Amino acid sequence: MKDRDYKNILEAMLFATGEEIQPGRIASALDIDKGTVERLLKELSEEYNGEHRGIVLRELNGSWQMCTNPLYFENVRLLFEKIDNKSLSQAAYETLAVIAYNTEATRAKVESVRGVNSGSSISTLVDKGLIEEAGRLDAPGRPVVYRPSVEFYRAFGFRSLDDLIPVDTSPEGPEEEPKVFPDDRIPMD
Amino acid sequence: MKDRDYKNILEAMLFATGEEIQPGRIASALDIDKGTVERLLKELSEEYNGEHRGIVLRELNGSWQMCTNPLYFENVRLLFEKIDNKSLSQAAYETLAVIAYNTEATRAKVESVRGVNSGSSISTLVDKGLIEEAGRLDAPGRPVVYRPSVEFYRAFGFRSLDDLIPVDTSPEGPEEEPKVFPDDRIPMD
Amino acid sequence: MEVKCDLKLENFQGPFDLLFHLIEKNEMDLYDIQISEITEQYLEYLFAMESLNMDIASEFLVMAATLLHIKSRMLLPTVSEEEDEIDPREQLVLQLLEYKRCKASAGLLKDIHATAGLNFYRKPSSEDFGKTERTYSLAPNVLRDMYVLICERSIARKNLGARKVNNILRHEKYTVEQKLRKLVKLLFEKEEISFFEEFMGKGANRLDSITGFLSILEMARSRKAKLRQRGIFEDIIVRRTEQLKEDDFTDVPELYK
Repeated sequence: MKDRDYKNILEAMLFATGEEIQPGRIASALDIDKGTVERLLKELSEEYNGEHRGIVLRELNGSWQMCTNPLYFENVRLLFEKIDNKSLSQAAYETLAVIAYNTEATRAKVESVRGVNSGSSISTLVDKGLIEEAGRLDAPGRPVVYRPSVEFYRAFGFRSLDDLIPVDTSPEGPEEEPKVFPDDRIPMD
Repeated sequence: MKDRDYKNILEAMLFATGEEIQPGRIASALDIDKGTVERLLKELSEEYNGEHRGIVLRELNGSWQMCTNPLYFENVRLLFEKIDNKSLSQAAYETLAVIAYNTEATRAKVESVRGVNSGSSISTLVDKGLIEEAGRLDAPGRPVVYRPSVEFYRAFGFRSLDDLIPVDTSPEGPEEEPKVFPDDRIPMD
Repeated sequence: MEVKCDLKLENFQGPFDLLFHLIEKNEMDLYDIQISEITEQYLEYLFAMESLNMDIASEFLVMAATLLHIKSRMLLPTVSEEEDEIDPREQLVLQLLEYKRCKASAGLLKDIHATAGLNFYRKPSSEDFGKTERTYSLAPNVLRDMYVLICERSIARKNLGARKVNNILRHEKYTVEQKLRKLVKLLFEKEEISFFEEFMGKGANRLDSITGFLSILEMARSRKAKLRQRGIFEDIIVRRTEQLKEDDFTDVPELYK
């Protein structure tokens, strides 16, 4: 086998383990000399550095580890930071809309407007930090009331809920919301 | 910036995240065109393949992920103590087949094709991360719809569901086939 | 007949799988299954399992019932001479074909699974890339559009619900009234009528049958007719009583007001 082939294998091994790995362990896996492994690792490391590759090799106390090239840390950070709209599902977006446009809402309220179970959407939004609990309603079962959180204002660039684009429809009209869960499934035709 | 620079950044990003990334997310982090990102990813992928590199890129249902080159599977495996037995039960493969070949399916659909209760197979596949919930059907009981997850594409080496090989089960040769289902897929109802 | 029980029920994924086994063993054409033979063998199989005190999953029993049903329908003389008479086996064949496809695809997936996935992946890096502030960039107009959409859907849903209930009530009331008047007229012509003939015959839809049935019940309840049926699923003979007047039910009965 040529050096190139060994270097490719080393690349695969270092990538797969993720952690630091001792040249001796590689040597015994490949059944070659430990000194050769060390030479190949050094050469590979120089190749990565010379080409400003995205990955680099780091030597720590005689062990080797594959890492991200610090040159690109800023870019990687941006990748982790920017989470686009697609990360919110349609269901989560809808749930968020009901809560925001009503200033706050219970799960039952969200479900009565959307017409579908919204428990998991609410959990998602709480997990993502876009809504937060705002106390409990003084009603049977003492349901939790949710409101938009600070993260919500940041994500939309709002100073307050007054920045919401107005809408002229209301799901219930001026009257009290119905007690019965709306149901599409009336039998017969 | 040159293509080479971008490719190095892509390499850093794919290495750092470890997981699959959508080109759109990279594009918004780098503030460049999504089409450009896709072109660069394809080129980088070809470079890796052409040089028999230890790392390769894989396209998974529109997202991209970095992983080791299958050429070196045996070498890398030597570093690890044991590899989990990944094989599934016949029931799980059948359930997965119904879901994958129909793009998505409810439990009732799976059971109507298999003729047996399939709840535990579905749970197994969800636990193994091979299928995931894709919402609920607008039908009585609002049943959960399941679809193949990214892990499915990873485990089977598919880029998309188009990679599924159509099955021909006609006993008397192809001329008998159109009689029942003109489509090669298992029909949805 | 000798029952060979070298295979266990658990070896089969379900009734479809067992049927396949039997069809293949007998070298039968899937499109022309000999139902009598297959049913017999299938039942023998279940009996053998039972004699070994093995649990038989309910799906296998349901299939047994289905096979017996098909068999009985195959034995019945064909009612019409028309060529497009549906073969009682059709549904079963379609299901078997679909399952066959499923089994083949499962085998394919299994093979692919065994050879694919020779890649190793890594976990996200734990390196410190600097302080990150997770921010979403969400669009206010999307939020507005979503809300408008939900409101519209909510209103539509309520209207639809209200309309449906009204329609059903109106429709049912109207048709039961109609059926009652038709019944009175018929009973003064014939004294005794057949429910099947009048309300389930040619041209009668499901609603006709249901409202017709409601109207004979209403008549029986008000003792203006007597109902007679020889057995379950048999025809119901409606016979008027002394109490039936020709101008009865010209008003809406109390029940449907």
